[in-house]
Amino acid sequence: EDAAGFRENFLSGAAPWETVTKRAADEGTVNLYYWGGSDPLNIWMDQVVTPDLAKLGVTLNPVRITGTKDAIDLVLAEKGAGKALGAGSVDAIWVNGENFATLKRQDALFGSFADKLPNSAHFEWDETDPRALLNLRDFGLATEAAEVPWSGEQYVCAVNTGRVEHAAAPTTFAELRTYLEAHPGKFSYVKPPHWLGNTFVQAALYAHNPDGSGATPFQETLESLGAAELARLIQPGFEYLKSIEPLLLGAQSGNIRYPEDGAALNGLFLNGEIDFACQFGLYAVATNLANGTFPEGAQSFIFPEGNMIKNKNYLAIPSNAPHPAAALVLADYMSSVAAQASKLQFTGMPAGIDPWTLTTDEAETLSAAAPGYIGVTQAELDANTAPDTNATLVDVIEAVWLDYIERGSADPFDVIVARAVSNLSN
Amino acid sequence: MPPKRQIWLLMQLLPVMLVLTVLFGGALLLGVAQALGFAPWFGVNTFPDTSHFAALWSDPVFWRSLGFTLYYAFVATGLAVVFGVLLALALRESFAGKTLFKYIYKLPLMIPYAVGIALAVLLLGNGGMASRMMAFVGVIDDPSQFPQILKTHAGWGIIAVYVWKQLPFVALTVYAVLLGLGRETEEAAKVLGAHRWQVFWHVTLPQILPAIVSSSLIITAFNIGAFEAPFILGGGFPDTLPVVAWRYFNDADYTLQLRGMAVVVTLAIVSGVVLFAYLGTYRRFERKRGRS
Amino acid sequence: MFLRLHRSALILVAVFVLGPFVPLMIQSFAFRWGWPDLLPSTWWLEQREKSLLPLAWDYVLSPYSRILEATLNTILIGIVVTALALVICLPAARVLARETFPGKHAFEFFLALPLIVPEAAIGISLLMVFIKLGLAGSYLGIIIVHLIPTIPYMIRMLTAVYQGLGAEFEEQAMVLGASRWQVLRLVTLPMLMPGVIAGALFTFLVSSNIFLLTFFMGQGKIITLPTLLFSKISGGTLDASAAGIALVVTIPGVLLLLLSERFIREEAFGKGFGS
Amino acid sequence: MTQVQLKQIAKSYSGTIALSECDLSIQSGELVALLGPSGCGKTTTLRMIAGLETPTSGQILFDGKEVSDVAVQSRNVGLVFQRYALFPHMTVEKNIAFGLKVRGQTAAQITEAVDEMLDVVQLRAFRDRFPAQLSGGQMQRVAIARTLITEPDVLMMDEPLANLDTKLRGEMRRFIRQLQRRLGITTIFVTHDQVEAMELADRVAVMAEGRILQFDPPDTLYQRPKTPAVAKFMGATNLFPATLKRDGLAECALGTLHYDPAVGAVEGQGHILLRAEAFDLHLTPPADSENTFTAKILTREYFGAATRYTLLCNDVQLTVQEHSRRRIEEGTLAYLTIKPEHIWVLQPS
Amino acid sequence: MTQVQLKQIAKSYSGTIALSECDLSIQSGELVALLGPSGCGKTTTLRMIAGLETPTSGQILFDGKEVSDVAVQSRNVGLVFQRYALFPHMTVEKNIAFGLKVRGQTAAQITEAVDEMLDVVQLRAFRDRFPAQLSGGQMQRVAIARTLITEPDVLMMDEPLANLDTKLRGEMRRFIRQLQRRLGITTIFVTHDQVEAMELADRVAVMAEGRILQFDPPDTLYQRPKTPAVAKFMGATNLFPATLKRDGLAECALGTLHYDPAVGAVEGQGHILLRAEAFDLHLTPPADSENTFTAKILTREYFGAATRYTLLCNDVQLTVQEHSRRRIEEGTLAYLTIKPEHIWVLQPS
Ligand SMILES: Nc1ncnc2c1ncn2[C@@H]1O[C@H](COP(=O)(O)OP(=O)(O)OP(=O)(O)O)[C@@H](O)[C@H]1O
Ligand SMILES: Nc1ncnc2c1ncn2[C@@H]1O[C@H](COP(=O)(O)OP(=O)(O)OP(=O)(O)O)[C@@H](O)[C@H]1O
Ligand SMILES: NCCCCNCCCN
Ligand SMILES: [Mg+2]
Ligand SMILES: [Mg+2]
Repeated sequence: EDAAGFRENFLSGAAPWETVTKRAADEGTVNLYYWGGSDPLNIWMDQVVTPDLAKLGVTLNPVRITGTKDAIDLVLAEKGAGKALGAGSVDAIWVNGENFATLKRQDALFGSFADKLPNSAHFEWDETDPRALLNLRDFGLATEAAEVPWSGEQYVCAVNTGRVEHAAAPTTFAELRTYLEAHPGKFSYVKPPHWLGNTFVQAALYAHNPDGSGATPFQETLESLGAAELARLIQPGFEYLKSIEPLLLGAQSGNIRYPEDGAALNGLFLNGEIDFACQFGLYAVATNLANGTFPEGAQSFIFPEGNMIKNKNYLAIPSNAPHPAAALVLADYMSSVAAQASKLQFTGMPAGIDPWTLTTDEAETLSAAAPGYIGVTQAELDANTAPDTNATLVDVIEAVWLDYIERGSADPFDVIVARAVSNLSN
Repeated sequence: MPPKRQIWLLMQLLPVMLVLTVLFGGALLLGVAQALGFAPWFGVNTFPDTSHFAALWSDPVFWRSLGFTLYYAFVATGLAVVFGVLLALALRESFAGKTLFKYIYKLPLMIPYAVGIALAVLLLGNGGMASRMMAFVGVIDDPSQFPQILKTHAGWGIIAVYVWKQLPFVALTVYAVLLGLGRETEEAAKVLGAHRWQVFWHVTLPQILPAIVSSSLIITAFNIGAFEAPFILGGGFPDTLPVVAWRYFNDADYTLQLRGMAVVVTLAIVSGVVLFAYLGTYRRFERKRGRS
Repeated sequence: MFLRLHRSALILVAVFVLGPFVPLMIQSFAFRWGWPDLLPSTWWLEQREKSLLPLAWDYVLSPYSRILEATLNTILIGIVVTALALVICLPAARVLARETFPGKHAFEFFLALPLIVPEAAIGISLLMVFIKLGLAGSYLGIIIVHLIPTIPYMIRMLTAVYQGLGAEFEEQAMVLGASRWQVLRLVTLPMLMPGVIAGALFTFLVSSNIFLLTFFMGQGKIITLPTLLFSKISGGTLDASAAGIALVVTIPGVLLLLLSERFIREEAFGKGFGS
Repeated sequence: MTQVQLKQIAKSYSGTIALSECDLSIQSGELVALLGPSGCGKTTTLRMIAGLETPTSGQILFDGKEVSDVAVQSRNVGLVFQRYALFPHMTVEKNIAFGLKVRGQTAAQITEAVDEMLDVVQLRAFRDRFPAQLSGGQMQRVAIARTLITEPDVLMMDEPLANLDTKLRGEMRRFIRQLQRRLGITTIFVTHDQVEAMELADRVAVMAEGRILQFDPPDTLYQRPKTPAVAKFMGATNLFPATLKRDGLAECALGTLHYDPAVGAVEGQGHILLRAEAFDLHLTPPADSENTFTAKILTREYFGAATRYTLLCNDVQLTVQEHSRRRIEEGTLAYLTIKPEHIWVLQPS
Repeated sequence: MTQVQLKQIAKSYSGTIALSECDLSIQSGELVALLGPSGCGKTTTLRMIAGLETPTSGQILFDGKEVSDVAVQSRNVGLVFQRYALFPHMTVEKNIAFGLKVRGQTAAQITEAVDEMLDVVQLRAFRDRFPAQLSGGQMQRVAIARTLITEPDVLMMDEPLANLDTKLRGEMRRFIRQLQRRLGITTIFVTHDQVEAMELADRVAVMAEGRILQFDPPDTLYQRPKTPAVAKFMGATNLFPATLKRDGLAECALGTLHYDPAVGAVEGQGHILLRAEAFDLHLTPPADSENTFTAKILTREYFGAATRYTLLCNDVQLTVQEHSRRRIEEGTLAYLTIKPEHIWVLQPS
């Protein structure tokens, strides 16, 4: 059976799962491309995923890339070269938002497989249930089951209680500015377009939404929202970001420093160069204390109140995957309770599956694996979550940040936004 | 030359010619073509399209980036040359522990830049060893009070890494030439009544000048094109051109790929122009000196 | 007075070169080492048993660090690149050293050009074509692109070596009755050997130091010591395992240094790059 | 043991003429020197005979057979280079064995031949040394041994002694001379040192600017040069233009001289050659007044064995050399005599 | 025009002794040669006088004044290096001008002096050439001119002629001799060529293994060497151990010889030196039978001006040299005579 026929059969629901596992064993290998910047995750891949998949007859080939876009480039270049399903080199990619959007726009996805996996029952697919949101939409873009959520995440900030009391940590953006006015230079955020930086910016935009409607309008696509409306919505947030720039790390000596990535941020936090570190990582404090990258006094705190962005990470299968069946087996494995629990234990990355779809035992297993919260409670977190921004807006917001904040463009704000929108659309 | 001999000569040159023409020449052509809008692999083919260059060159930030790129390259080269030559001169003397020293000074030459960068991070960062020493002796009590060396546009961190890595190269090259020269001409100058600096200026320096020029040419070229050090240790926006190119290539916006290509091609042109100007000046100087 | 100044200057150079390795070594044994501590507040060994994941040197020496893979890749690529460059450059160096022909200067100039054009320009230009050809992310692809920056070095060293050799030894062997092949095997190659070794070590050094080209062509699939270390420190901070990796990355350089001191006469560099 | 003939051999290097139509016929077993100033084409001649260079025109014959189609490797010639070109990576033994090894001889054969050759050149004790560990004279001997072991038909040496110091040069000259006599190999060597050529060679070819000026035994060349150019190159000092008369009278700046008409009775404008050592110096007027001149001693140069005086005689400077048994001070007035049979006349050209 | 004195000068390089306690006193305006085999310390001596090397012990005096505290630059000496050490990046003119330039002379002064010097060394036409474009003799002359222009008090030359060919060497010798005479500069030159030393120097210091064996005028050294070592180094061939008697009789392997007791009347086991050119060769028995020996001619070597014969006489090999006015074939029986006053005896040591 050729690859195209297999895909046809599987997506139409005609092929039973046994044919998939059988074909996967024949294919033998699965090439998983993922951001290799996290040692715990890499170790988990090698120590847990590889042997587990081997039991299923599939050899995991983990390709650790420094930027997800490398894999997207590869898929698109191969697709452009006429390599179809079965002939490319990427079987699965860890994607979020923008990159998924690119694959979708270029019609480079395998198809709606996620809801047809045996473990798809671990996800809430009911559109009417608001809790299904992160399974159905990735950065606001409909997933159409072309990717499977394999990890959850939440943006959380940590305070170094060795330097600042937990109670003194700001909970709103206004408090943050007040704090910085008293302690100039003791904060910074990761430089957009890194996703950690983008998320901080998004949270600020939600908080300064002139309509007071928080994240809601940011769920719409760029098309439906329009550039002018977007400009109106985000201007106050950007004004705020601009206003704190002179208070950020290094600004006093004329060199404002935005760390390049999470590791850099952690380094600054450990050395007391900054008092707060904001990044994805529900259990980041526990994990980072356990590996020595956070100072001993690190604790999570609620910031920004009501706008702590929560999202999921996904595995996508490209349309020219060389081993489509093996990719499906991998996706199904990643959706299992065992895999999610061990990942949580190794890496502190929250589960991608939805606990309420599980049996009590299974749910128990998951929560037992979690490293635990330090400084915050589950209830506090639940009360302050916000969804991600629509992927089509993220690119614009990124570009606006680069233009307005980094380059310090003097153009009127709506011109900046319009320019960003037009650059992206051609 | 008999034709048989010509063919034999050609056959021996062919492998090198082939590799460099196809790979290197091909890469250059391809780079220019892409910067001019030829990129069918992402569905772009607007060749010939000068808009990418136009957009780049009309942006004042680009020129600042270029300025930083050249600034780091030149300052680092200058320092490496000055200290490298001094080291080479010192190496001619005999001193206790010279054998060991000759191993030590060459170490940076042998290891990747990234190691040098790692060392700079740990030593020179605001949270680094130097800063801690200052805190230890009580000069500062917060990392932010440490004079910023890394992550600034003054670029002392980048320059330090370049110099650390390239000083040995210059020293080794010049020292090797000095070894070949021997001391006789310098002794002759001394006997003729020349004083220390006259000996250096009129006799030693002119003879090591070719080595200085060729080694500084190589390191300047490297510094202009280097990526890791300015990426990790640089002051951020505006970045050096290789970093700018890198950012463009990693942007989700595919049109920026071609802009990145324009950056890279511009970089090659600048590097070529700068180095040819340097070489040309040197040649003219040599010729002038030869004539007068 | 001058002598003492001279001495302290040399000590300064040694400190400048070696000094920074001290914090690197300490960091590699640290668990937590924050400002302003002069020594880690917690050492790796104190936490070793408590951690689920390997820490510091446990990590570096574990398969997860991929350091062995990167080392083997670096060496393998370096050796193949060096061998190829040698084979390609030997005949050309002979011609350049011994013969005059029209356009020789232009040709020599062309050979030096890759020294002037930034790596990024070459790497990025070729990337898409290599992806198309299926060479990206393959050893072959990396080896091919490594030839570009290494050939200029190799050819310069070898030309200098040939120039030093002179034609009379080969002629003498011919007069004594040796065939072309015997001349090459018994006289030319053995006599070139010191220079060939020097050129080879230097080429290997250049290849094993290349970051950008390897990074682009490696596509994350093939890692070498420079790319591995880069990904560890690209954020501008170093944890214990990154420090350990940086130290391990230094080891081949030290070995190369010992080798080169043994096999390369310093004059060889002067011949290759002194003019 | 081969006769070597060059017929109308010419060679030019992309325009510059290195050799123009030379004829040279060397007897089997003869020791011939090519003597001439730098750049006159000596090396080029040897290299063509060896086959390392192809003549632009003309023929080279070994024992009457043309060799232009015979490759270097097959000509069975030996060529010792000026700077020896010993293989620096081989021991003395290996160097000497090289020619036999590439001929595929067995190890036993080679060892035997090498042992013998080491005895010939008296280097038995040095067999395991490398060239860098030898003195100039020893290197020289290795170079010769390495060539001789292949039993070449023609042995050529390019300025074999140029790099040795005076003392060693003398020793090596004697060594080469003896060896060649003993083995009788046709030998051609290049030198620009007239003393060396005369001391060693059976016949000397004096070359200049790509031409062979004269090819004769040393004493003929020295005592009876055909042209003033050869005379000068052979170190002649007292050479004067002269009007020659058939009866043995020559008129030159010095005055009228009697020469032996049997030696060369010609008539016309020629040259007269008075060798410095042919004069006798007297402090008192000699009895026989034929060919006697009074002269004043201008300078005196002491060489150990000989003393050379420069004298002024009838406004002409003369050089006279005699054994250093006495010392005549500068400024002394002396009487010079020369016997007619010691005078050589050069034909009008 | 300076008197140079070395007092108990010694030099060792980290253990190896290059020179051991040498005394040497050179007169103002004298031309002195340091003669000796390779490694005997000649260069070391010059370098110490120049100030390029510091003596391990002893004193160097110029005109009676100690110079150990005077820097190289201020000693006002000239040193011509063996390999010239011309500045390769400067033209002939610039090379010659260098010494004046570093002394801060004006361009006009320099040009004038250089022009003059170019005439002295006859290199006017070559002023704009670089050293690489010159022949050996021309380089040599530039090196000398460059040194002379600074008008050094002491001129030193390290094997100035070693790299030149025979002909050029002769020319350069005469050139140096004339120049030194004309300028009268105290001059010391190094050579390992005995002929060169004798031809050029007023006095020669024969050195061996870091010591000065004898310091005398050339003819004294040649004819009256103090030790067998000096005799051998000066090219003596017929040197025999002999029992000397006070009455002028010497017994050696050759037989009994009469020597002039006035020359050196001693008693005991010494040596007897019979110079090759001191013998007379007769083909018929000579009238006077004092110091006459019969001998057989073994070999004959022809040098042009002279012919050298090796003879066997009472089982002893003798070398005899005479002017090439005749040719005696090998194998001939001949009669040798030597006059008592031509015999030198070396004192028992
Ligand atoms: N390969 C060459 N290319 C061009 N010209 C050459 C070459 N070899 C020799 N010549 C020229 O040919 C002429 C004769 O050269 P050759 O080497 O035979 O001289 P030579 O008599 O051996 O001189 P020397 O005593 O200096 O060795 C010279 O003018 C020389 O410049
Ligand atoms: N820089 C040095 N270090 C160690 N030994 C040296 C040094 N210079 C000279 N010597 C030794 O000192 C001794 C005398 O050397 P010097 O150069 O004076 O000899 P030389 O008479 O000039 O010999 P040559 O005729 O070979 O030039 C030699 O044994 C030499 O090896
Ligand atoms: N651009 C998408 C790359 C995905 C990597 N995300 C890492 C998140 C770690 N919590
Ligand atoms: Mg020659
Ligand atoms: Mg010497």
